[in-house]
Order: sequence, then structure tokens, then C-alpha cells
Amino acid sequence: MKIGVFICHCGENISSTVDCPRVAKICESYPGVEYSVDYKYMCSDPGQNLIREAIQLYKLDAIVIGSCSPHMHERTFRNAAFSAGINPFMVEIANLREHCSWVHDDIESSTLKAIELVRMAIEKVKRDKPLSKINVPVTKRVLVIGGGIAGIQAALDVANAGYEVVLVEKEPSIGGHMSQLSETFPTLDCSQCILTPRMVEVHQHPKIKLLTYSEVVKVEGFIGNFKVTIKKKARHINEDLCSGCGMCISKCPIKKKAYNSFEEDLAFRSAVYIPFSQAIPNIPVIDETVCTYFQTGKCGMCLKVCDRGAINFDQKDTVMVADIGAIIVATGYKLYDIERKSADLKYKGYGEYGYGKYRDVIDGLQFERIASASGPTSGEMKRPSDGKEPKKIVFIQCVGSRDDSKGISYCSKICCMYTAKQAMLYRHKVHDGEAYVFYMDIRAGGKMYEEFVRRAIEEDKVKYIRGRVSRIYEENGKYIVKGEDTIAGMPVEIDADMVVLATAMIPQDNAPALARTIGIPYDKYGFFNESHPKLKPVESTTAGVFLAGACQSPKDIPESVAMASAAACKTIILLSSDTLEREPVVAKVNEDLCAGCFYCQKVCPFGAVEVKDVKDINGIVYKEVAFINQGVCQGCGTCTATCLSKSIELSGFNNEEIFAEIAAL
Amino acid sequence: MNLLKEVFMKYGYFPGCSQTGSAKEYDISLRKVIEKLGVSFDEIEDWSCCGATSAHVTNHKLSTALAMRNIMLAEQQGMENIIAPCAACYNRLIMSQFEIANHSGIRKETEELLSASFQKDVKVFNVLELFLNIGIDKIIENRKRELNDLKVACYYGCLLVRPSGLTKFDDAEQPESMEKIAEATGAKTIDWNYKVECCGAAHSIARRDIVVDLSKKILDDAKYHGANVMIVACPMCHTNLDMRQRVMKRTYPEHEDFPVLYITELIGLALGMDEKELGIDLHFIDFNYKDLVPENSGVG
Amino acid sequence: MDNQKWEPKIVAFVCNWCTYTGADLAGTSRMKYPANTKMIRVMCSGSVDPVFILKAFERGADGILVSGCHPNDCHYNAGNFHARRRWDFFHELLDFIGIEKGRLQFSWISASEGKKFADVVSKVTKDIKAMGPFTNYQKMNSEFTALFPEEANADSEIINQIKETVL
Amino acid sequence: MKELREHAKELLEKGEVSAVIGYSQVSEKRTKPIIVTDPQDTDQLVFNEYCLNNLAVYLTKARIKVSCRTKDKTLKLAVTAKPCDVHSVVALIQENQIHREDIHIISFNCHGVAKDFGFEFSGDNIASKCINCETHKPLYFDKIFGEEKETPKASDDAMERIQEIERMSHQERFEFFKNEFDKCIKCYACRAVCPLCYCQRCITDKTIPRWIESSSHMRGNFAWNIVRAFHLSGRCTGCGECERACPVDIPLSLLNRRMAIKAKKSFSYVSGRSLETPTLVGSFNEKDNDELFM
Repeated sequence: MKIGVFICHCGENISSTVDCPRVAKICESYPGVEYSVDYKYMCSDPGQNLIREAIQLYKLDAIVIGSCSPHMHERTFRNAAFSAGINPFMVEIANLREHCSWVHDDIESSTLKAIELVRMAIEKVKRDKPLSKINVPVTKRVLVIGGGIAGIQAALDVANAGYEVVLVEKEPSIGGHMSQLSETFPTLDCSQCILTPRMVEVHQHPKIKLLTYSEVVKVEGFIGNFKVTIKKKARHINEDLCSGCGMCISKCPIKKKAYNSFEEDLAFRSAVYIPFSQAIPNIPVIDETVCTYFQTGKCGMCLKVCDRGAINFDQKDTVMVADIGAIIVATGYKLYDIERKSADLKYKGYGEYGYGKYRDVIDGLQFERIASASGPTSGEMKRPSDGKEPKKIVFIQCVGSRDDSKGISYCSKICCMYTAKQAMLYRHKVHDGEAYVFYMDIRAGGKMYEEFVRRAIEEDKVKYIRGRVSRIYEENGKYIVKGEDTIAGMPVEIDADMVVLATAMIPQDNAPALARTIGIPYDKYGFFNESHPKLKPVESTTAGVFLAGACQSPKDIPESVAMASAAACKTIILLSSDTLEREPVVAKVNEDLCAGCFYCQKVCPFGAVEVKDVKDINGIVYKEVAFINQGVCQGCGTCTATCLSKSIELSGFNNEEIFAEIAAL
Repeated sequence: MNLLKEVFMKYGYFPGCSQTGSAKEYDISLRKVIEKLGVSFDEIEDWSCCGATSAHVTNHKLSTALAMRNIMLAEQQGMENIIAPCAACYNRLIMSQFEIANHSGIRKETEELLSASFQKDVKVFNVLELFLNIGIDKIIENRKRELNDLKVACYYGCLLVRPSGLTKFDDAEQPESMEKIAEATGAKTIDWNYKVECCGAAHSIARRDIVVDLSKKILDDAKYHGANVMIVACPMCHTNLDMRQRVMKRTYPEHEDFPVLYITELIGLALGMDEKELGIDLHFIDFNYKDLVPENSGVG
Repeated sequence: MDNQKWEPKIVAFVCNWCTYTGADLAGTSRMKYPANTKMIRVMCSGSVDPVFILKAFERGADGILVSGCHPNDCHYNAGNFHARRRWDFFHELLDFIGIEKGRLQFSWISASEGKKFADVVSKVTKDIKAMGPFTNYQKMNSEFTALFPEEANADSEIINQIKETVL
Repeated sequence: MKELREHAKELLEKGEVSAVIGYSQVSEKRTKPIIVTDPQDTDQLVFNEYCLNNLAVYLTKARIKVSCRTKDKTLKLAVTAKPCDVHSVVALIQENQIHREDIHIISFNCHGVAKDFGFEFSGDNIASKCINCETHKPLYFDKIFGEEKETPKASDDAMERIQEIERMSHQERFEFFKNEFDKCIKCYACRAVCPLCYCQRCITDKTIPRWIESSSHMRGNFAWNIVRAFHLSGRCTGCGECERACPVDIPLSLLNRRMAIKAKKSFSYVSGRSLETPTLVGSFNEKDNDELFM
């Protein structure tokens, strides 16, 4: 085997602390090295030409480049090698820049280290085998999980590009949190007015299959070829027959047993209900936990009044399996549980604020419902306890956010803006009312955002107090808000009629479980992790799975929409070709030696290991061995280390290569 | 095995100055209650000031060294746990441990001052943690009478649950552990607003007016929410809330006496001991459980 | 051995996605750390076989670092969880047999933790320096080389000539 | 004994099993494994305190397995197994080497076995694994014989040795094991008797690349013994056959047992006890101990 060694100076980035000519000179003497040279910029056109010419002139079989990290230019050099006629996987990179010249000062020791790094690469390349890329077919259908604004936007974009979309939403209607909002910052346009047309478009789009009241329960397969199992929960209404007349709802005798979660528990709903009047699809759901029929076997009022016979008490959950090429996850957020006392000890509640104890201490979404024209008060400012108009209202920002001692460390990003908006809305509705805001900092980065906050302060006379609130308690029908004004350096007490807590945004409760189902990583809070914080913000680290909206981190509407469109675009790029090319770093089993213990199957994170029967000439199965599906294998190599008899090898990183690297130390 | 070890875990006892003087009854009741619950402790021999009050506002080095001296003694006397009933002592001890653990400079300096090195991780507990460790069930098991005529306001004060990064046993703003312990005696606890507010602490000497105002607010809120007794776990709080009620009457003539007990005294009553035995008669404001029992109930 | 001149030889097995990238970041940020550690890139911390550790000791390593992505952050979802269990056992076995725990160290370093990478490598180097050369193993190594010079040096050469037929 | 023989005979005559793997008496205090395929030979079968071998090791042998298979169906294989040997059978089932429905387990109420052939069975000469044994009744079986008897009391010397080693310094431990491993002649008897060493090609026989040096030197001995112990950690059921088979008396059980203690302490796992529990190797818990990692 003839090996060529190419040592790059990277201008002065490498050569300032590594004596490149000396490295190249020493490598000449290594067994197998035919040609060794150093050059100022190996990645430049002349540098690549130098490599190509050397390959042809010296008839090289493999090359080693001593340069920057393989994450930078591995592809460049592999292409150069390929164009000169050698297999691109016969190229190894010794990382002389990030791992050597940049991190060490002493020329002697870093030169010695560089020599060792190159020697390791030489020993590895000697054992490299030519590999070829793997082609896998692509299913041209996209799964979007979550029917909030991000999911809606992504689904519409993909469908408008001509690809089929399956949109799964766990609630009975799409719309998400955006449908609950009253007006939106910084324009104060009505949230539902801009959202509803989108919802209708989704419903009517011929390429979108909408599955509401459904959940993803299993994801198998890999990029281009996922198999997704979706559970459709029983609505107890036949969707094909229901006309959405609402007769069942108006006649349902259960009126005050269940809180309306769309109204953030500020109102009741009947046992058969639609979440809100613009719901898509406009088909009710029967809540088994409160329905008299399900509880006692009697009633059946809805059955009697439905002239289309759409009520079906016997309906069961159904399960369907869909072939999917790519997945967009857009599961959104929920609010931090402020009064949390038991269930999840991860977050301590804010008992000192009296949420849950005092009915007029509410969270941001509850205020949205009160301010919303379609809400329980028809948009009139009435406080929940007695329906009186609050004359003095206090907003508290950062409840749960930016609080290492009992909340979460991150900033929820949208609260500064929505608090300003809510204070403004209050002032617009209650002209003689006073609005106070306790804040830590005002974070209003965004187009027209700072101006919006200034408007709240200057035009609408919202009083901003910089400081934290220590306690809220009731005294003579007023809520005493005790806090500190850190600018005045004084404690303050405000006797408010109503308090609104701008609670933190946290991931949905089932986010970690869903992440495990799909096979994507998540951070310590439960937000899904992007592949690269700057350059791959919408890709998850799992190929073929993309992220959109607040499930990745707190976001406002425009950001969620932008991210959804970006994820859709990435998905469309993926589906635009018929097959996918994959790196050939995959594991292979030596069937003769496999003992069939299937520990590899147990450890494989991707379910790539299958059972294969080995038969004798009489057709009798004499052993079962592991077989690795090349299309599914992602090449982590966990199986190779687990295999006791060492019958699995990972192409490109096989044990022989690694032993040789160790030996070259 | 471990569970047993927890229950019969031996504690080193760091009384601190108050326990030998103004809070003598806290010391008496603590010792009696602990003995009744089958837990024993040894007083740290040759213990000294914890470094609170004057030391920690004037000389940081001294206050850390004083606190660590006591921990060092405990370590040398083979104690793995210390119980510090005074909230200020507790605070000094855990703060010093924190500084020693996180600043090698302070550690070195203190070790040099004391000519010793800290090897083991001695754990410091306040009385709330102590009773949680012993187990609330243990109180219920040994209960001789149910104090169900008491409506208790649990007052934590400022130091017992703070700083929140170090006192991880309870929420710093809305603590609930004292309520749990109090309810084990059969008493009712009330929901009120001033349980972690400041009582004025050491201003008791120099600015009595501040203390009177602050303490009055605390007592009034407890009364307003229906309490008939307040319990505390800090000698300083007790001084301000109990002793200062006399001065309070001078400023606020309408003020009515309101009994303030140590948590250990409350438990002692539940375990069947009487007021005199527990030292409750040493308080400035009289308290007698029988007075609170409706006459016809016949319990007492 | 002259302790003044002795510099420990340390091998790090690092995963391609987190720690290797984290090391790249340490480089891009020009953080400085000792040059004793040579890295071997593997795809996942889950693919590091304990025999690699023994091989490295046999090749004269004084200390070894294995590093991968943080739990729940694995590019392959679960490779590091399997690795964690494996190393828990292997580490305890080596300790029982008489190899000090500091000789083989582990860390989770994400792609964004360049600083942590530099710190960990510095710490491992410091620890190994304090422990001194791994004479226990190196005595065996030199005996072996004296007894079987061809086998000791030839590993790589022989491998070149023979191709494994079964694979 | 009579019932055992009759049961075996019946199984073979009815054609339910292709063979019965059992013990036959060689001399007063010595037995040997026997594979009975002819019903007539069943009267050689015995069970007593000298049935030391762990017969589970034969279940994975290809030649025996092949004898069970015909084109149409797979015959069962009967194995006589002490309750502790059943642990090995369980482990083999979990590792997919045999299927539960393909084997017929004949087990016994056990009160211990002698430490080796030729020793009178008593408290002094009881096998080390029997001292703290908790399974005197098999956890899984198809047929059970024998009456329950008291196990002789004995002190757990092996445990004391482990503790003694743990009190040593690292240097002393290294020397101790070096001396022990130095004796190894690489006969691989430990591997041959181990029911869980069923690989068709052992890692030590893999030459390209060479995983474990096979030259007659300490370094390879060291690697082999570490790898053997590691490959069995979390899997070894503690039958102790490796140590009994070792011709140079390397205390292999020390390592195995130390790792079993680790498995129990850190993961509450004991190998071969339950078919329902996932195997320790090949599973993980997100809450596994993370202290090892910086």
C-alpha cells in the first residue's frame, strides 16, 4: 500500500506552533509512506491540486492529511481524493489545528504531538477499507406532531409543496395556545382572527390528513422510512356523520361538573363539548369521566337529540400505522405550575403568591381568556371571584423564570412582551384603573417590541416597578402585594384587586416521553435539542426529525412560524430526491461467528438488529444469528463493544483500525 | 439497616449561648422531648460561641473560625451530626461549612488558625430537620394527648429556612415543615401571611421601636387568621415575640397577650409533659393548655 | 525513571459528536491544556470496548480518559447509557485487581463545553502526573518486549500482510 | 433416585426428549456427567451431594443441540440441574441460547454439594457457593425430586478473602493478582466449563486483530483474566465451576463474586434469577449512578 502524507500549515494557524516541515520529513521514513509534503493551505485549490497530482504521480492508495478538524474539511479532502481516483474512505485526517497547534504553546511538544497524531492516522489508513455510500428510498409523506401555530404552518408549507402531510394533535381541536390568546403584541391584532383562516385551510387541504384527539405512540425506522403508530382516542362521536350542529352540547344535562380547559378553568363545560366555537374540526367529544351515561349507564340525552345518529358510546380507541419519510415535532409548551404542591417535585411552587388559594390571583393565559372577546367574560374586565371590575391590577413578571432557587434558570422570553400587552389591554378597558408591573429586566428585543413597551409605559401609564414580590396575601378584600422597588431602594405594598402572574413557559409534561418515543435528545428541562445551536437550529440530532416552535425553547408567534417554515423547507429538501445517500459507517455481523446472544439487539438504540435463521443443507435451522439492517443502522458501534465474541465490526471505525491507532501511540 | 441507623443516629448537641440563658426553657424542653422520643445526644465538650451577631459583622475570619472550631470539636469527639437549636447558630455553622467547602483559601486559613484539618462531612441540623429525621410518626406514636384545641401559627423567621441554596429541607418562601410537625401533636395549624417575615432580630437591644412594630404585625396577623398560640424554633424570635409584648403594650395599649411557645414545648405537651416541666412558666406571657380547653370537654 | 523529565502518556477515547467537537471548540477558543493527551475518535462512547483500555495500557499509557455526550444528549440516544453501565463494572473490576481508579477516568463533555474539555484534560494530566508512571503495567510491557520482540513490534506489520478471510 | 430414573425413562420412551443430561456415579464420592439417549441406560442416573458439575454447559453444545432437531420438529432436551444450575439455565434462556419450551428441567431440593470429588460432604467440606445459598428449591423446573434437608453450617471464607483483598493497597492487590495470574497456563478449562462461555469463537481466539496476547507471558494472562471476569460481570450466576476446573488453582470466583456483589449493590440485580427481569448487560436506567463521570 502506498500512502501519501500532506501536512497543512493553515497559514500560520498550525505552523506557528508545529514545525510542519519536520513533521512531513519524519513521516517520509514511516513504512508504507510513499510521499510526504507540507503546504501552506491544503484546502485551497492549489493545495487540493497538489494532493490530486501526488495521488496520480505516486499511484497512492490512501492519503493522510494533517490539518484542521475533520468536522471542517474531511468532506473537502475526500472529494479531492475521489476526483483523483481513490476511494473517499481511504482518507484520514490528523487534527493538527484544533487539537494541537491552537491548544499548545510549546513548539517542541506540539510538534512531537503532531507527529504522533499523524502516525496514528497513518496506521489507521493502512487498515481502512474502501467503502461505498448506502442508498435508501424515501417515503414522500410527512408527519407533523402538534397542531398549534407551528404545526399548522409547517403542515401547510409542506402540503403546498405537494407532499402528503399527517397532522397529529392530542386535543380535540387544532389551534393550540394561539387560539386562546386575546390580542397579539406588538400590533394588537386579534389572535383568532389571524389564526382561524389557517386552521380552516389545514382542514380543507387535500394533501393534509388531520388526526385530532390522537397521539403518536410508536416511531420505528429511520430517515426516509419511518413507521409511525398513531392512537386515535375515542370521541364517542362518529366523525363522518356529525354535522357539528351542537344540539348534543346544548341538551347535555351535565353543565357544571367539568372545567373548561380552553378557558383555563375559568368556566365550565358540558360532558359533550367542543373546546371553543371556532374549533377545527367542529366535532364534539364526550368526556367519559363526567358523562352520566358512562358513569351510571343512564341518560343518553345526546343520543336522543342527535338526528344524524352520530353518537356512539361504544366507540373504542383505534390504532393506525403510517409510513412516513420525515417528522416535524411541534408540540409547544405549557405554563409552569405555580401552586404545585405534590406531583412533580422538580419545580417548587410559589405558595407565597397564593395562586390557587385566591381566585383573583391568575396566570397569564387566564388573563388572556378574560381579555378575549370570546372568553368567559366576553372580553369585559371582570375578576373571577366576584365579577367586579378590578381598579388596581398588579402584573408580576418572571414567576418561575430566571429563578435558580425555586424555578428554572432560563428566561421565558415572551413574558415581558405579553405583560406589557396585557397591562395595555387592561388600561384600554378600564380607563380609571391602575396597572403595576413588577419586573427584573425588560427584555424587548424584536421588531417594534421596545417601542411597544415604551408605549405601555408612556401612553398607557402602566407603572413599572423594578423588583421582586415576596408575598401576596388577602386583607380586607384586597390583595396586598409586598415587594421591593430596587430603584427607589424601598419596600412597596400595593393593595390590588387582581394579580396576574407571568408564569414561565416549560415543555409539555409528556415531552421527554415523546422524545424517547421518537428517539431525539432533550435538555434537562425537557426541551428538544437542536442538532447545532447556530447552524442547525431546526434539525434534531436524529436524521429526518425536525423541530418547530416552543418545544425547542420558549418562543413567540413570529419565531415559531419562522421556525416552522424552516423545518418545512428542510423536510421538502429531504423529500425532493427519491433516494437518500448515507455514510457507510454501519455495523456488520460475521454470521459464522455470531453466537446469537442478541445483546446487540438489546443495546441497539435504533432497532437495527434483526434475527436471522441459519439453516443447514437440509433446511433445518441450526442457529439464530444477528443481522444488521444497513438502512436502519446509524453507526454508533455500541453493539460492537457489547458483542462478547467480537463478531460485529463497524465499517470505518473497525477494531483493527482502532487497535492500530492505539499501537501507534 | 440504614433506616434503623437513621432512627438511632446519635447527635452531637451544640446548645449555643441562648440555650444557657434567655432560652433556658428551649434547652430544657428539647432535652426532655428528645429523650422521650428515644434519641440521645451528647453535648459537644468545650463548645464556644458560634460566631454570630458581633463576630460575623465585624470579623469574617473570626466568625468562620469560631463556627468551624465547634464543628472540629464535634468531629474530634466522633460525632457525625450536630443539632443546633438556635437558628443563628445553625446559620453560622452551615454557612461556614459552605465557605470552607467552596473556598480553598478560607479553608486553609481556618485550618491554620485552628491547627486542625477538617476530614469528615459533619452534618448540621436544626430542630425542624431533627424532628423530620426522627420521623413525625414517632411523635404520633408517643403522643399522650391530642392538642386539638390549639390553633397554631408556625413562625419560621428569617434564618431557619434561609439561605435557600443551603437549607434545602424546605421552601424558603413558603415553608411547610413546621406545620407538618405541629400537626403531629394533634394541633390545628393556620394558614397565615407572616411566617417568614422579619421580627427585628438583634435590633431588640438597640432599636426596640423597630422590633415592637415588626413583632406586633406578626402577632396581629396570626390572631387575625384565628391562631391562639404561636410556635417558634429560634431563641431570638422568641425573645422578640414573647418578652417584647410588654413594651408593645406601652406603644399599643390595645394589644392583648398572645402566647408564644417553642416547637419543642408544643411537642412536649403532646407527649404528656406539663407546662412547668417544660419550662413554659418561664415565659413572659402565660400559657396553660387547660385554659384553652372548653370547660365541658373534660379533657386536659 | 527521571521524574523531572517524565511526561505521562495519556489516551483519550472520545465520541465524534460531543467530546471531539467540544475539543474542537477548545481549539477554536484557543484554550490551553497539556499536550500529553492523544485522542482517538470513535463514533460513540458506547462503542469503546474495555479491551481498548487494556491495549492502551499494554502500549504504555499511564492514564486513559473516556468521554462522550451527556446523558440524554447522545447522538445515538442511548449509547452513553450503555457505556455508563459498562464502565461502572469495568472500573470497579480494575480497582479490585489493583489498578488505581485515577488511571482510567470518565467524563461527559458536550459539543459546547470547550472549557470543560480543557479543564478535564488538564485535571487528568495533573492526576496522572501525581500518580507517576504506571510502572506496574510498564514492567510487564518491558518484560514482554524482551521476551517476544517480534510479537511486540510486529502487530502492525503482521496485520498488514494477513487479511482476515472471514470478514 | 428411583423416581428420577423412572421419570427419565418415561421421557425417553415416550419420545418427549431426545436425551437426558445427568450424572452417573463413578466411585463413592465422585460422579461424572452422562448423556442418556437409550431408556435402558437411565438406571445409571444418580443425584447426590457429589453431583458437582453444572450440566447447563452441555445445553449449548452444538452437537447435542443438533441431535434434537429434525426437519419437522425440535425435540426437547432434559437436563438434571441443581437449583443453582437452574440459574445458569435461566441466563442461557435470557441470552437466547436455548428456549424454555425446548428444555425439560429436572431439578432437586438441594442442601449443598461437596467442595470437590473425594471429600466427605460436611460443613467443613461444603462448596463455597452453598454456604450462603438462598435457592435450595429451584426457581424454575418441570419436575422436582428429593426431600428438603438442612444445609450444613460453614463460614464464608471466600467473602472474607474478598474483604481481605479490599483492605490491601492497590500495589498489594496488583501483586496478589499478578502472582495468581502468573500461574495461568491458558488451558481455558475455565472457559470450557462455564455455561455462559458459549461463544463459538472466543475473543481470545480472535487474531486479526489480536485481542488478547496468547504468548506464555503475564501480560496476556492478565488481559485474559480481566476480560474473562468482565465478560461475566452481571452475567455470572456463581456456579464456581471455573475455579474448580482450574488446574493451577487461580481463585477465579473471587473476581466473579466481587462483580456479582457490584451488580447486586448498584443495580439490585442477581443473574439468572428471573426470566422476566431484563438482563443487566444490554439494559440501562437513566438514573444509573453517574458519579464516575466528570
